[in-house]
Amino acid sequence: MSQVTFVQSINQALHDAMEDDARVLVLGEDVGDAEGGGVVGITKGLSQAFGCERVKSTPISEQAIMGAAIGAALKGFRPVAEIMLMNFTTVASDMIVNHAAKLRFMSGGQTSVPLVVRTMTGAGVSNGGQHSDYLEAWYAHTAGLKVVLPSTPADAYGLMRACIDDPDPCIFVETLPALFNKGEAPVRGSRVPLGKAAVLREGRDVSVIGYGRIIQSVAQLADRLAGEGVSMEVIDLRTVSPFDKEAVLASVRKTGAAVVVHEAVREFGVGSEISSLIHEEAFAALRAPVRRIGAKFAPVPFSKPLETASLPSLDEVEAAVRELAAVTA
Amino acid sequence: MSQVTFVQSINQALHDAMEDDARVLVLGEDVGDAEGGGVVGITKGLSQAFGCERVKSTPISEQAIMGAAIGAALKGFRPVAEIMLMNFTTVASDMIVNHAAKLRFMSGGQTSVPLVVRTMTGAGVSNGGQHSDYLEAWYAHTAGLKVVLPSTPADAYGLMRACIDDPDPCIFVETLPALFNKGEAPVRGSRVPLGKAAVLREGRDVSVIGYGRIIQSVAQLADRLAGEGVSMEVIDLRTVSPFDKEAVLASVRKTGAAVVVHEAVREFGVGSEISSLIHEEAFAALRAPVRRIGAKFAPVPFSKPLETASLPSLDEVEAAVRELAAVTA
Amino acid sequence: MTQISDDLLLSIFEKMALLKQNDEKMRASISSGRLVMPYYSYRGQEVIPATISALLRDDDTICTIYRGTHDALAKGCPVDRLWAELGGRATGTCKGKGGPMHITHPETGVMVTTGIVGSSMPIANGLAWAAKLEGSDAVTVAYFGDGASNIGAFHESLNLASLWKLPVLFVCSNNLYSEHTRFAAGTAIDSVAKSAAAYSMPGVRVDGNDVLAMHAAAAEAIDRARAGEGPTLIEAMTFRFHGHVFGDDDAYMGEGEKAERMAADPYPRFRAWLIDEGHASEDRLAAIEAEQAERIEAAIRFALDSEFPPASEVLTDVYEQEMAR
Amino acid sequence: MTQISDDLLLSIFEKMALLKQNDEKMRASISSGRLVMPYYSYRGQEVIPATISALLRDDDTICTIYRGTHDALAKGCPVDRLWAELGGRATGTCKGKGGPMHITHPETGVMVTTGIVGSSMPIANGLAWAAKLEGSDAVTVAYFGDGASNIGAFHESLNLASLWKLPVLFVCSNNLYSEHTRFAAGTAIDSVAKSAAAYSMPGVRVDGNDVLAMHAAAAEAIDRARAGEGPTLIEAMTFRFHGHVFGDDDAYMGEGEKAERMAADPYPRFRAWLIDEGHASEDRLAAIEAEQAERIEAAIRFALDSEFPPASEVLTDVYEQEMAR
Ligand SMILES: Cc1ncc(C[n+]2csc(CCOP(=O)(O)OP(=O)(O)O)c2C)c(N)n1
Ligand SMILES: Cc1ncc(C[n+]2csc(CCOP(=O)(O)OP(=O)(O)O)c2C)c(N)n1
Ligand SMILES: [Mg+2]
Ligand SMILES: [Mg+2]
Repeated sequence: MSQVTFVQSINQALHDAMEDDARVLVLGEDVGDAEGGGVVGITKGLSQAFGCERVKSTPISEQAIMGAAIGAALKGFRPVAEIMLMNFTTVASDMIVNHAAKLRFMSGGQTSVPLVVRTMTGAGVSNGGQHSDYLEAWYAHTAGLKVVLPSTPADAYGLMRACIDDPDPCIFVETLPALFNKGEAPVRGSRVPLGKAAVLREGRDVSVIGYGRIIQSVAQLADRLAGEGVSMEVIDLRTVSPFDKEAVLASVRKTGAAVVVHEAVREFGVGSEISSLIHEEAFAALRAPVRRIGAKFAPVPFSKPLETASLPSLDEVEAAVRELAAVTA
Repeated sequence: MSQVTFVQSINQALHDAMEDDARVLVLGEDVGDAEGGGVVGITKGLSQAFGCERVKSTPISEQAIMGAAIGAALKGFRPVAEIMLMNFTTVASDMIVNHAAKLRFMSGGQTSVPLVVRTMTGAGVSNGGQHSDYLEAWYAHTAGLKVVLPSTPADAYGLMRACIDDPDPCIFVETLPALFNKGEAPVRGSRVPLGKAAVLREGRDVSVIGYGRIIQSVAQLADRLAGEGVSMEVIDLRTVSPFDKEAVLASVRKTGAAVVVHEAVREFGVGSEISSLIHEEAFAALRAPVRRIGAKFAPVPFSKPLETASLPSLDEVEAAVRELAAVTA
Repeated sequence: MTQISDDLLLSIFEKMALLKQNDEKMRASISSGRLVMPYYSYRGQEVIPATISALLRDDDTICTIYRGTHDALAKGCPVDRLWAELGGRATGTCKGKGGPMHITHPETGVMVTTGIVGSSMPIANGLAWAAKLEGSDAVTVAYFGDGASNIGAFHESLNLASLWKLPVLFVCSNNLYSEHTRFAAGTAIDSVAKSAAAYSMPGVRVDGNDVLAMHAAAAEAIDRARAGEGPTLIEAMTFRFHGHVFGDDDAYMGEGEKAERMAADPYPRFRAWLIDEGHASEDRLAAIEAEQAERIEAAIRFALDSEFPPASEVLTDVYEQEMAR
Repeated sequence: MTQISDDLLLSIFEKMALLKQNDEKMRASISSGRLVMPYYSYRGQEVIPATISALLRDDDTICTIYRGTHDALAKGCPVDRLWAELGGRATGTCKGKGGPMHITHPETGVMVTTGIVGSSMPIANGLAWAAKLEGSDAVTVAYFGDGASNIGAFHESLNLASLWKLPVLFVCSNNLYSEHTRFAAGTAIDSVAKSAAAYSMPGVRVDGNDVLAMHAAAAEAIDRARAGEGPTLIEAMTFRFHGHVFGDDDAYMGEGEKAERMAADPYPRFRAWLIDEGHASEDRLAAIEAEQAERIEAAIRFALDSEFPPASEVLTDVYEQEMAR
């Protein structure tokens, strides 16, 4: 199988979607080829291939970007709007939360907003406090939105295609520090269904549930610990909202123990929802309480040792897994 | 004891704070007396008493309002900035989340932002989808902020005074549909410490943990069920972040069962954090998993029967409490 | 202004008659407890959407605000569905889910009504962009107030519309107040229209209570937009007769100011002018008014006879497919 | 421009020498791997903060942006603490927690450096409001770029500053690009300064690479602000020599454009002018440059000799009092 980066697979997904459906549009800061095709090149070649009316570079005006996308979506277009970094969604969150998410409901189902917000984020590249936050918990708490966070280039392709197909607004979160990581190339036209998790490793003793870059590292940890007789089941949610309850519960009912992990701040994070749900629905099956692992409750620091310390570590995951594996019913 | 409304007690808190400390400022849309002293009158009389330099009506410019508050706070003032409704914080969330919350940390502790954001919200008065959301889970997920949500006029006074005293940015959430409800009058100068819960009712069988208007109704429910031999402990968190873990855990260790309730949407809400924590820290004490009760996962509807159906009900709380009380260890 | 045909004048009058009486009935219904809602009366501002809408086609679209019930009605939103909506009934435009701040009726081009100040403008741009992409010459009207001109979204939207030459009319109803704040207390410039220069966009201030002036400005802006020449900012000077939200205390207004403005009510003024200038007879206008009154009565009956939506509707229309939760 | 004393000219030159060499060292340090950070080089834009800061007092404050290392240095932020910060050291201005996009040094008035486009302006207003409340005549400078003039916060901030007559200088460094987008592709008006009219505020476009022009504009704006006459918008035309972020591909720029601009480097131009006009000797300037070079070398040594902060620092400074979690 050939290997591609996230940049390539997302670019390919946008390209294929625009080719397959003339209603697909792309807009955002610097997305056109005259402006370099995006700051990391994800939209490269699109304006050349599909013209500057369908691929529009915008001013630095996130509210106007989201508004243009919402309006076009209301008329049946399928805009993919880039808000460069996830922290910048805060200047457009009225548009996202009060409008994109709610117009279907508030209109009694007369209108819909089939747009995709593409945004990047993630600590680890010394960008500091205002360029690194994972805010998926906010958008997951917002009824009307769907939130995806792919962990492989192929999933990124398939999820992007599914988000573009979807009749409702989706937030597509790209992991900035992983964008040039490689993985298996996607199959043209493939879709990864929204709301469906992937079981990355099957196991018996402990379920680790998460998403994004870190869940891939967890899968490698599983391989390592398997050699020591600790059997981990690793579940990549892929979609954060709605997340795949069935997959999560089935796994936990089997293993009787779970760790939830993400790179967002732990407190009031997505892990809290998953942990609560597991307890509510699979209490009797649990040998021990669900553990949550996430980033430290602090802004992301610049200095390398601090930035590293702020992130959830594989050591924490390993320690939690070992402890849980050791608990007997 | 004399009775006052929330409007009166918060007005009194602002008045007393401005009188006690010349650094306290008030700003926001229509807050001056020439503009009626606030849309519901919470800032009435303040500009008359303290002048239009310390009490400033602003244009409809939430980013500018928050920016002015942040800048003044950086210089040691104690601004209380009104963002009229909580949904409108979305147009100022960059200022709140990327700046107010982070400047202390990103400056390595050199600067601080001792401001208070006053904002109202709540379903039940037919305001519909864009004027009713409780977004405290977002702000609780943001390191650097504190979030309070008082359930009585006296607590509102004491928490407002504590927020104004506090060296860090606080979000003070007022329950719009309850603003004219009455309660015991506060004592001038009293403070309710941030991060400290109130035990509204002591009980043995089930702990109900929540905040805001609904936790007061739950306290009445406790009185009713006490007559039937169901003993509820009712905990009003008052501060959502940081919330009073010790009080929560002590109660659950005693009762062995808990229900968490709030008016915000249930999914990915504050209740998820509390539920997760209880399981993590008091698993062995639990007879059954923690229940979460919140608003339906939907925008707030306008039509009265739907609006009512979207809110968490006391019946749900009662049912959950009865079920949990019936579970034996 | 000899260019306006009598037909057009009468269609504007018809809309104004509908709007004025509709507002009166709504206020009465609130006072009587028949309707329970926050209501932002537009009384006094009818000329603006009545005149603009008389120049619009069905495929033209609008985005408006909480005060924009008149904008929706003028554009063609059915009165009965509107009343049902405000009554919270399942037969409402939005099945009762939206309410007064979120009237939507895509068939007649009422695409968005928003309760967030400034938010009609960015979305209007998107609707106009869609028309451009479709090769249609449809236009979009973004209605908003004077206070909204101070919020960031105004700036971003006008800049983008100008850059992209979008077929949008930015229509600012300057009623001199935003909630309780005077225009001059919130806006550093003395005319919203002047801001247009900051976006290389034509900007015009007109008497929004004068049909002829409003017509001239709107017609020119619509022509420009249809011809692909881009957006226009229109500042229509007007006044809201019943304060910010119906029932609130308007002590912040000068006594004299309000009385003076109400005495200059644009409705009887236009009505008298139509007769004086020989465009229509008193009988004709009275007949139009009676027709509109009957439409409204029928709408109220329709609304009151309709059922409330079942509680299960809380969880539909959140997504196209209901989610398992 | 005979009003500028030689002392002032030399103090401007001194700042420019510091800034220019500092940028060179930073780029070299990144290329060599000694510093690891996203770096937004300001090379080519030194005249603006050097000239403005030469007119500012210690109690005047600034808010600047990710590209604003020069603004901070010019205002007096110590070079050694800055290098330590960019090296992520505990001795950095922000204990290494902020990094290049968040330089802060309140003692010299560097109150906020932000990475969010447009956000320097609203906070600058608050600092200026504080000065007013304190009865001081201190002023605040909000630095930002041409691209930032398109975001909502710009509009809200200028309007509020004008209404409240705040002592603020809004200084837009128009370097013709925002990231990879040309000024004209993002902004519908041909000059940011012209927008000032929309806020009843004086607006002036100046050659930001010309010390004399820059001085005249800044001096007037500062005088106005100190006298309580309110804010000024200054659009300083300039160019960034090293693209948006150091190391990125600048294919979006015309080859010729960049070469031409770099040939007009304001640093050697000002240096030559000082000598030609007899304000300073070559030796004097060379001595100043050498001094600055030595300061920078010392700063680098200081930074490299400093410790990284302990991991426990992740949880301090989140609140004044660490929270039990
Ligand atoms: C972003 C935001 N801020 C504040 C409000 C509260 N609010 C509702 S209407 C209004 C006044 C708007 O005035 P204007 O734009 O002049 O329109 P008018 O009501 O006069 O028609 C305000 C401040 C809001 N809805 N949205
Ligand atoms: C709200 C927001 N949107 C987008 C960005 C990404 N971004 C960083 S710098 C920049 C360009 C800013 O251009 P300009 O204001 O001209 O300043 P310059 O970089 O040229 O100094 C952009 C788009 C951001 N930091 N913040
Ligand atoms: Mg108004
Ligand atoms: Mg620039």
